[in-house]
Amino acid sequence: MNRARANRMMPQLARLVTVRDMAPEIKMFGVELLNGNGAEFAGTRPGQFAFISAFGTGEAPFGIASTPGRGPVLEFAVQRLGAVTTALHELGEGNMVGIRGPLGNCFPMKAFEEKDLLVLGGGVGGAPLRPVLHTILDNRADYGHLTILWAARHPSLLLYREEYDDWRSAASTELHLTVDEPDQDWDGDVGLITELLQKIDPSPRNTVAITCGPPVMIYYVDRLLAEMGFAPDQRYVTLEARMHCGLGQCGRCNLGEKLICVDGPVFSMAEVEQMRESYL
Amino acid sequence: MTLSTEIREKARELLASGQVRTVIGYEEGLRGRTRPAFVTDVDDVERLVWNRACTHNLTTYLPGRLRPPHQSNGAGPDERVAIVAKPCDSRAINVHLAEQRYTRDQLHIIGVACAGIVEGAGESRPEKDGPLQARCQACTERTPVIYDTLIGEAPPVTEVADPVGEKMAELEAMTPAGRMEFWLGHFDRCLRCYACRQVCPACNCPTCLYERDDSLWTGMAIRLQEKRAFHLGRAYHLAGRCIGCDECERVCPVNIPISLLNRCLSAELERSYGFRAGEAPVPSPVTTMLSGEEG
Amino acid sequence: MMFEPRIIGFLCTWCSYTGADLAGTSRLQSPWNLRAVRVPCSGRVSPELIMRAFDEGADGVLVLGCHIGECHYDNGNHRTAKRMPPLHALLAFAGLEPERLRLDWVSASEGERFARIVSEFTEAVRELGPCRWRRAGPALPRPELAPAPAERGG
Amino acid sequence: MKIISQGALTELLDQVAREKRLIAPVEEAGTIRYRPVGGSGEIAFDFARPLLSIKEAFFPPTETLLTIARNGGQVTLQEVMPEEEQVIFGVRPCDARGVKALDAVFSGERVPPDPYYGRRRQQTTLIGLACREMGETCFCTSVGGAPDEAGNVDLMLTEVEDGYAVEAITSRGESLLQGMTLTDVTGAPSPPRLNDPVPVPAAGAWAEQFEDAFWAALGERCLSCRLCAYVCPTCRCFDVRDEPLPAGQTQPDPQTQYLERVRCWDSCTGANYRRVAGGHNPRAEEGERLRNRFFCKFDFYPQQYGPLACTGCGRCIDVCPVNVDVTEVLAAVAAMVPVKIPEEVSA
Repeated sequence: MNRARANRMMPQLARLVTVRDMAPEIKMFGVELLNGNGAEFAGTRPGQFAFISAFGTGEAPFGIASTPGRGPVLEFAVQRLGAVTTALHELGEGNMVGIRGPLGNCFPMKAFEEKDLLVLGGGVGGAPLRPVLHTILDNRADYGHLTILWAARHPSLLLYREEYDDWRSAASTELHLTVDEPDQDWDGDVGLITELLQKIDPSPRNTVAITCGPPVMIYYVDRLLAEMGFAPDQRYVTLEARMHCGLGQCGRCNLGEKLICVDGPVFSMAEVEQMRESYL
Repeated sequence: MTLSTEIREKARELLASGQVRTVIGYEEGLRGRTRPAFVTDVDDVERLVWNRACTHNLTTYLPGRLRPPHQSNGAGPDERVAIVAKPCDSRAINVHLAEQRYTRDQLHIIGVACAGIVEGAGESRPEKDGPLQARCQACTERTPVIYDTLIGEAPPVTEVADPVGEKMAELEAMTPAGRMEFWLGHFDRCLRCYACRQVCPACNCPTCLYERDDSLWTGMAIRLQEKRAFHLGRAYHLAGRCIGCDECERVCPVNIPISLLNRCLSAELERSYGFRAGEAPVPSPVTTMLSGEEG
Repeated sequence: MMFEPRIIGFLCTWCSYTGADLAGTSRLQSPWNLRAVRVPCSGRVSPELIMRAFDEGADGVLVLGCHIGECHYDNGNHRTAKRMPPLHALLAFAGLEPERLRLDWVSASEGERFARIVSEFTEAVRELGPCRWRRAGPALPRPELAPAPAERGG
Repeated sequence: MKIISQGALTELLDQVAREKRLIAPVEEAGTIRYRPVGGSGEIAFDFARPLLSIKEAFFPPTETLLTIARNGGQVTLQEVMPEEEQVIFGVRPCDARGVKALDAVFSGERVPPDPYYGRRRQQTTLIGLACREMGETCFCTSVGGAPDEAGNVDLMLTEVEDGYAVEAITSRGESLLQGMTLTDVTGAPSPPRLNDPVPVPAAGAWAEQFEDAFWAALGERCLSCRLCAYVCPTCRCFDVRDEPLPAGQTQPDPQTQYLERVRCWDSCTGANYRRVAGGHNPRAEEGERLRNRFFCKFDFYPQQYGPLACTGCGRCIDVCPVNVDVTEVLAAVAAMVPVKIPEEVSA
């Protein structure tokens, strides 16, 4: 992890290098740390998150959607929903923000090697999974077959559409898209990601499933995966909750005795099933 | 038959006949403290009591539990509730009805003729026949203004004192600067714990103006300016709606005389509009239209 | 140096704001202390706005609307007329001199009345002196502003 | 034991008040609060237990983490670190134990330490004052404490007939005593009168009670105010937000907006504690929130950070408007799971 700076609540100053509309109410922010602090994020691993400060409003946690291997710029997908996200959406390229991180644990990519992988992303929940996909694609030989199920409520809400061709053309990789309600020129699957999962019906043998999306989607996808024979330790999720420190101090993000910000956000379902409190 | 047994019988009858699903009353808690009780089971009615320490205004639990008129389209179980109400509490029910928090038919009011609640009620081991609370010393109507069943008869009002009124006179005699320091001294101790707001039957906004995530009206800081804005703003929002049960002052851990703020506005409403909150299910004049002749 | 009160004026756009315009166009002298806030109707001025103005350091708040019966929205000024007395009572009770808050009616044709009310009110507040209502929080160290790379506009 | 006379103590306190910031129990509108005092004259010596614990001296209700200057896209930050030496007099053993529990979160090894809390802990000297007897709602002996426990302060005082028995626990305590005239007396202070202990189920034993209907029933009367967490010596939930600098602070340069990042107390019993942007609230019911509060104190916190997060001070019992009583909760959970009455409970 990065060197223990004295004050982990102090944000690092950073500049918005790219601000791009990805979908209605969702923007992609490319952030570069100033004063040479970029090194702190060199060790970022898939699944970690960071706090972005919209100075004047506050800070909020966002999954890091970029992979260190692919350049110094940190990318986040920010959906306009609350006070901080609304303030962030008003910022343009060149504006300064604050960054605190990288925080939390990460996906055990080492443990996934030689295994087949099933990645299920729902709406803006796809952003934290993107570094997982990039890591697999950049070291394709280390991993087995990759099945990507990507869902959204509407075709315009599907994230990273410009990367679908790279994903499809990668070796031994299949990409399936589904939307709740299609628009006129949608010819792919229609329906919930659980219906798509039943249709694809991947075998649980030597496979790890990774899910991220709205809590209700995680719940039903996970229940279906269990019925399909995926053992709890074959199913990974990344959870989110209201957070105010990301350092295990403010007590806000607890699920039972587990703190999502330090014990997570990535959990295997074996751990989640031990938690008495539900993430819903 | 003591008042307690009368209440228990009534509760048993209402629950057994299925007229109500819950009876909200008082029970004896630990350390001799009286506290709110929610009885749904017939053989639990023995828990219900009535004594001189039944200080809580139970009507504060009603808006969250009953359905407003525009939603009573029969969907979902009909949650009829019975509630034990003192005369001051019953006025809060009128305020709720005036503001359409719920429909009258969902409620069975067990009105209790009240002989006054003692100082120190709600604390450990209260003195059951000690001096009366300030609101009770000044109280003249000992019978609830609205009820379905009346328990006990109103004891005659012997002597009436008005400690709050005396304090008001004292304050009015001070200079504006003197009053400002008086209030800033009290507000400085406030913790912004919101016990005064949560205990108040008239305070039922979904998100309080002074607790918004975007700090639109007051910041989150527990500082003097924010505290005063909260207390004055809340007092104003209770103009013509506060029924003077003074529970806010009882629960305040730092003893801020909140009843004075409410009394200032209720006196003003009575002076300007001859309006007393809760007398009848009529909304506060401040929140309604000017009637024709008041040009 | 004479005390110059900071007056916040909530002017209803249909009557008082137009009246203020008229006062200006007919060269009527009225003190500059009034910071005018244009509102669609005096009914828009909620008590929280007025309390916030005093919290932020106003020495006086003037609310001007249409005369009763002339309101563009029929009853906006009725509501203001009903809200003001309780607010006056509460603020006075909390320690604010009542003369620092005033509600009055000015129609679009009464430029002269507008100028008179504003100067009357400004003098009344000037006489009361600075308003000690606002209580600043703790003094906090402020960051020295790094020299902005681009030269700031004039 | 060594005795310091009342006169010598007041003299010591006056001298401390001259050099550093002395915080001591002060009577205020019928309540006792820890407040900075100019001299020993303002101190209320015969107090039972102040309304708030000394937590507020280390983790204040409102704290500025940093100030922000924003000018167009340009931002500069300025860390705001507490800078004041302080001495706290009249620290009850339950409060001192509370600070020990907070140390596990803010200066522990399991999570990154908090420099603001750490700085204040460094700069503060604690003068403990033992209790002569346990109050109506006290149960410190049931959670490993004692009315005369001296371990967590720098200097411990225990009232005796002609003054206070004094015991320096740390070097700081010793330095306070330099040059003080102490008389040496044989014997020891009389032990305080104890209440009978309350059963406290061990951390691991709470798990099965999570789904019990007890919590929903308990939550029915809860008003979701924040009192129990604010008076608690060990509650440390907080909220962080940026806000304009307090009024009257703005810099003459109109182009620049000055703000502060504020950290404030919060309580898991508050209705919106877990509400996320968009409105979803995983803990919408009062019962769920109260359950989290008691589980955190006796089950989660010990597993996350080590110590029990309850010092048995009884403040939450006294202030709760509707008598949600932690000893009643403990007895109810104990009834659900067999537990031995703690004769000797490890710290």
